[in-house]
Amino acid sequence: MQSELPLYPEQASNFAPQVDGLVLFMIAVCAFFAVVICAAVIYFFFRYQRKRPDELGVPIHGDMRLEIAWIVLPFFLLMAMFGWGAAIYVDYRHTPNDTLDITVIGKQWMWKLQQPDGRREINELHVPVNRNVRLIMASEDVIHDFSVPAFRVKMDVVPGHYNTMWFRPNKPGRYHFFCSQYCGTNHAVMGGWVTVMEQDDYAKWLSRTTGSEDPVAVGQKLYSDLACATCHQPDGKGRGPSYNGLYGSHVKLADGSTVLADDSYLRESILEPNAKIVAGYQPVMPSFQGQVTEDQIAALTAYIKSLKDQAPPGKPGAAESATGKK
Amino acid sequence: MSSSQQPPLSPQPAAEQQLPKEHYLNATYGIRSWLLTTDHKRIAILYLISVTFFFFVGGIFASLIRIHLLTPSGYLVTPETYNKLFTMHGVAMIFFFLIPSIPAVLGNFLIPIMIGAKDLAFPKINLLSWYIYLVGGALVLYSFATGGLDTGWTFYTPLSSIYSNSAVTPAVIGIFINGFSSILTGLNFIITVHTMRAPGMTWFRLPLFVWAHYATSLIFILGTPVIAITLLLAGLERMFHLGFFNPAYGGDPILFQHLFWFYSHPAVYIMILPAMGVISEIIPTFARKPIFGYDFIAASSIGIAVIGFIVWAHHMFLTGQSTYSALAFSFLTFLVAVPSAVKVFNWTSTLYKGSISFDTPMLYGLGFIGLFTIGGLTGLFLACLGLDIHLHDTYFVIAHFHYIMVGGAIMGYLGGIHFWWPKITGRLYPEYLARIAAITLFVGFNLTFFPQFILGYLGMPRRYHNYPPEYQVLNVMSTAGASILALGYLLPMIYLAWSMRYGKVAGKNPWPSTGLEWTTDSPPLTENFRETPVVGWEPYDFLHRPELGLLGAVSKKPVPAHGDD
Amino acid sequence: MHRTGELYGQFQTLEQQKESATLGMWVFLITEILFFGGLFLAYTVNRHAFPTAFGVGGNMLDLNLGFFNTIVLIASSFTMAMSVWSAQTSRRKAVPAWLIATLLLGSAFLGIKVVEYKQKFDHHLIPGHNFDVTYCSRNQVACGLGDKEFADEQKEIREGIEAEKAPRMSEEEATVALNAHAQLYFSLYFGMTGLHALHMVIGAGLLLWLIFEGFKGRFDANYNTPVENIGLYWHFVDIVWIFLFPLLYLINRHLA
Amino acid sequence: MSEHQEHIVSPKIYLTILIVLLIGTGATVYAAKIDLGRWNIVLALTIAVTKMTLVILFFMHGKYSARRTKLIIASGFFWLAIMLVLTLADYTTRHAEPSRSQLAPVRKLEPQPGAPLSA
Repeated sequence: MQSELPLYPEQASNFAPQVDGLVLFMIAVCAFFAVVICAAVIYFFFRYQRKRPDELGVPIHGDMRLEIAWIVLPFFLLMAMFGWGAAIYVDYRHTPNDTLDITVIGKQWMWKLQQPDGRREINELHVPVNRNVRLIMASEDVIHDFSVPAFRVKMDVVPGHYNTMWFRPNKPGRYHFFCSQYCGTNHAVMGGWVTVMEQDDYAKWLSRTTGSEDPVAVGQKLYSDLACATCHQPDGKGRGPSYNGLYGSHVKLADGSTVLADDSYLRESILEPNAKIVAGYQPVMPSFQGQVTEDQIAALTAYIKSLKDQAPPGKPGAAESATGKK
Repeated sequence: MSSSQQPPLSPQPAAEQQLPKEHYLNATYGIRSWLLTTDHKRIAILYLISVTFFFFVGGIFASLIRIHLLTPSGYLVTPETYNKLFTMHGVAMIFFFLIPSIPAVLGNFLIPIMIGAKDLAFPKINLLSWYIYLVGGALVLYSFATGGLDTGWTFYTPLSSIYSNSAVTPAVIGIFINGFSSILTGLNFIITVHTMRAPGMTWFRLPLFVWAHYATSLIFILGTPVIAITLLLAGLERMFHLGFFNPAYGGDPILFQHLFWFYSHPAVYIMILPAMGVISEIIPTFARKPIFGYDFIAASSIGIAVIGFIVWAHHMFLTGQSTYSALAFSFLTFLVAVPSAVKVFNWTSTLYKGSISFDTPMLYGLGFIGLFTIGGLTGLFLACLGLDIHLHDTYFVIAHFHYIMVGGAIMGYLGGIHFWWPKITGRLYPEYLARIAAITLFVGFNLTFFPQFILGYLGMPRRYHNYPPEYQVLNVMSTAGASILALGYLLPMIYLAWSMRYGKVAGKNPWPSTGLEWTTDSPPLTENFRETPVVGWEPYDFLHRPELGLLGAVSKKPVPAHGDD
Repeated sequence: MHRTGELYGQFQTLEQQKESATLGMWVFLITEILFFGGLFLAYTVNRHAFPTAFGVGGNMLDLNLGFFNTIVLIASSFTMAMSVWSAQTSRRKAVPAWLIATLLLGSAFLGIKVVEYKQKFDHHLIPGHNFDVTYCSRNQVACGLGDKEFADEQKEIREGIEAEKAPRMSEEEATVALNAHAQLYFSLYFGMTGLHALHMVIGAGLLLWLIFEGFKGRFDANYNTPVENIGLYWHFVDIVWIFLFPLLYLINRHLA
Repeated sequence: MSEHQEHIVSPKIYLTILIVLLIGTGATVYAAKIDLGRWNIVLALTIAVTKMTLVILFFMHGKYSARRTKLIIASGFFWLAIMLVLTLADYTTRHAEPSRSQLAPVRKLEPQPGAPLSA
């Protein structure tokens, strides 16, 4: 466990010790210079206090040897820093051959991640410990950035480019990942957790099925785990309609027709979100086909059902003007 | 500190001194005489008022940001509003306060006087550039008021050109227009320094303040047009669906960043170089000895301006630029540290065997050295490829550039304002209050921004309206520091305003200092000098200036003026 | 307005004043170099990425009009230079005459530019929702093409689509790609020529003022700084076009 | 400062330059119609640079300007070169990436493992 006021993040990948080592070197060099300069300033300040108002300083114009010394010496130190940093950077950029490839797609404001076997996650990444992992990243809209401080890795995700990065997690646990490149309104919530698992656990997780629990509770958890909450906010102000009072109501669609919000409508909306667009909203929801099991759809439906007595928010038109104004 | 027997060590207005009968402030009266003035000193005052306005606009945004970040889930505003706050903070502070601050206020006021000219080469263009600044500023304020701006001050496409719903267009046009204000100011300074120097004012007798501004002007004229065209292209994408960087057409958002940083990295030097110039004036004055290594400080200003142009892509190590290019830019970035280090070493050495006083400008000057040293050294962490991957876009970056821009540029600006306040207004500010303010600022600043280095290393990304709870302690410290800092900024506003009317009359040369600006009246005449001065002394030479009344000064045969160029 | 050759207060001598003004103009032109430089950089990067689409786009411009415009602009540079010469040699009457010639040539350039823009509009080549690079290969009459031109156009587009085709790309996708990339070309075309034209318009305004002053006989051997400096500006605008012409019109003519 | 004495260029020179520029324009169009492969662009730019140089030297009196003015002109081009060269250095050394032209306009950004992510 880390202390109340940690000074560096956990070291959980092959890069972390390298980066921390270089940082210690840099801190040592820089602190040396900072201390020398500040000490000199303070010492001179008190040592050469003005004694009388018309006193004159000793006119010294300069010293070529000193000038050369403080040009050349820092230059070599700087080159040492550059060389060390460059060496680590080349490691970052030189991906090994035996990587586990994860596909990462950033979009405003969620991450879609896909395991090599096709299993998909949203804002969650599960990786096995001590395996080289490569992220192949693309963006659907603006520039994002995938960053895991505990691994000391970070890379921009640029539309029109595939950027890649790799790392080898070496400590099981759960670590934050963030979007580090400012990407609009919900930039700060566009993050999640990397779970580093023992290799056996990872294999088990890949073939996992959901356990039996109260479907409403499971659904509620999915609602937040799958980041439904990002858009389908209860107050209807998000980019998708609210679930409150949805079940059993008649929903007005963008093409002017109306549909009864029953189980099959909900199922279709999860798997093929663009088939029926609610009036006042944009077709922006990604499909969850293949990401949720039938059990999970049932759980989500159960959760939405449980909200049917909640008061629905105001007109969707209001929500549109909050998000869709030009 | 001073013993009771001796006269005070601080500036002592000669008894019964009066303001000169006629000076630039009372030469003419009425609002027209100000708004249509071509006097560089009055234009400097106009700039002083307008940049102060923008400083407080940006400052209010900053305070709201810090209050909001008191708790992990955000304390004050919605995410949308928070994004607008930090964007508008950046835009107001960078484009409308920091970039014009020292050049347009102090540079405008002092450069002609320092080189013995009656005015800048193009006084009307000088006035025009203030009006351009106002138009640009008005458009940006309009954008703030009608929907705000939420793209970040960096305006990265395609967020700014396609996805943002805020008032990007007027802001981009405002900054585009404001660019011409910078260009014209830089042009004016360059031509003035080339053609308007008084007899005897050779290049190597120029005050280092002028050298620094010459270097700054190079960046103004060579860099600003590029940001102008870049933002224009982003604006055209937004307004007319043209595509230059639009990925939907196959365009490359990284190209925008190349163009943007080609200006915006040198722009950092626009902010810091003039402050370095101010410090190079303050330190010899209050150490009462020639500056150590004049040639090296002058050359390092030009060196910073030139090398500063070839380091820009260090803002883009993580965008997917080529590894080779990243290596080259990292190397060049380390090089630019050399001239900066040269300056710091020379200033420190100037203190050696000086006769050092505690006066407010000197406190700012010494504070500057400390803060700039920390800011500069932490810049090395970011220049270092291996570390930048972890530190990029975290609070470490925020802390680093605030140490440079607030700890460096604003400390230099305030130091300069205090140093030349007697020249600008003819009156002294209340010394003890000013020292308290300087120390408050120093303490508040460090408390605000030092914790952010640690936050950054822990991985807290910038531009986050909420954050994981483990970052809270440091954020609270930072906010506490910011409240002290805010107090420190209000204080000078109050006593400087007070002193304009009630301050003691300063006289020509209260410190005393050696520059040409101190040989004329305080405040100066509209045409600066009664007759064109002839410069017969070396810069920062106290020893051979007996007229300054210092103990042991000797006169020396004036060196004949030879007018090389 | 200051009177002819008056010494402004901030200067010591007339030479210093003239020198400052000329130097100032040159420094301003430096900023213009970098201003257009940003555009040229954007052009280079995108052309490097999409040579096919840029070739196709370039061939859709009207070479004859572009060629003619280049000649017009070069000629206007010559007349401008002559007006400077007339001022320097105190031929007071000749100054406005040469200036008027310059203005007329400049206006001719802008007029032709308008014709070209109109043509691009008719051909659906304005970037945006209606942009369709294949429009003229499908609409012979609307584009006013002769049979041979129409066949060339179709061949051009066909070859372009073929060249855009990456592995596993369908015909349709390649067309979409060509259409997208051609929009980059036309965005740059309008951005670059538009900003150039804007500079021409500003230059024309300055010329008008010069002509007005020239008729008063203001400019002679003693006082000709405005003519000279606006001349410098005009020549600069000419230089920009000297680069725009081959870069925009002549990318791929050998394939046509 | 007397070295800055105004130099008057004779109309004959102007006329010569005009003719050379017109010939250059013709040449550039002519050259463009011949297939020279990658040398087309090189030739076109060489002609353009030559024309520009003539305009600067004679029409703009660059040849007769003070050294300081020449330095200013040169520095402008030098900075332009910095911008172009260093930026293009990035673009020309990105070997490892798939070419942008394969990706961009087709909005299916997902690489292939498994089925596509969004419907």
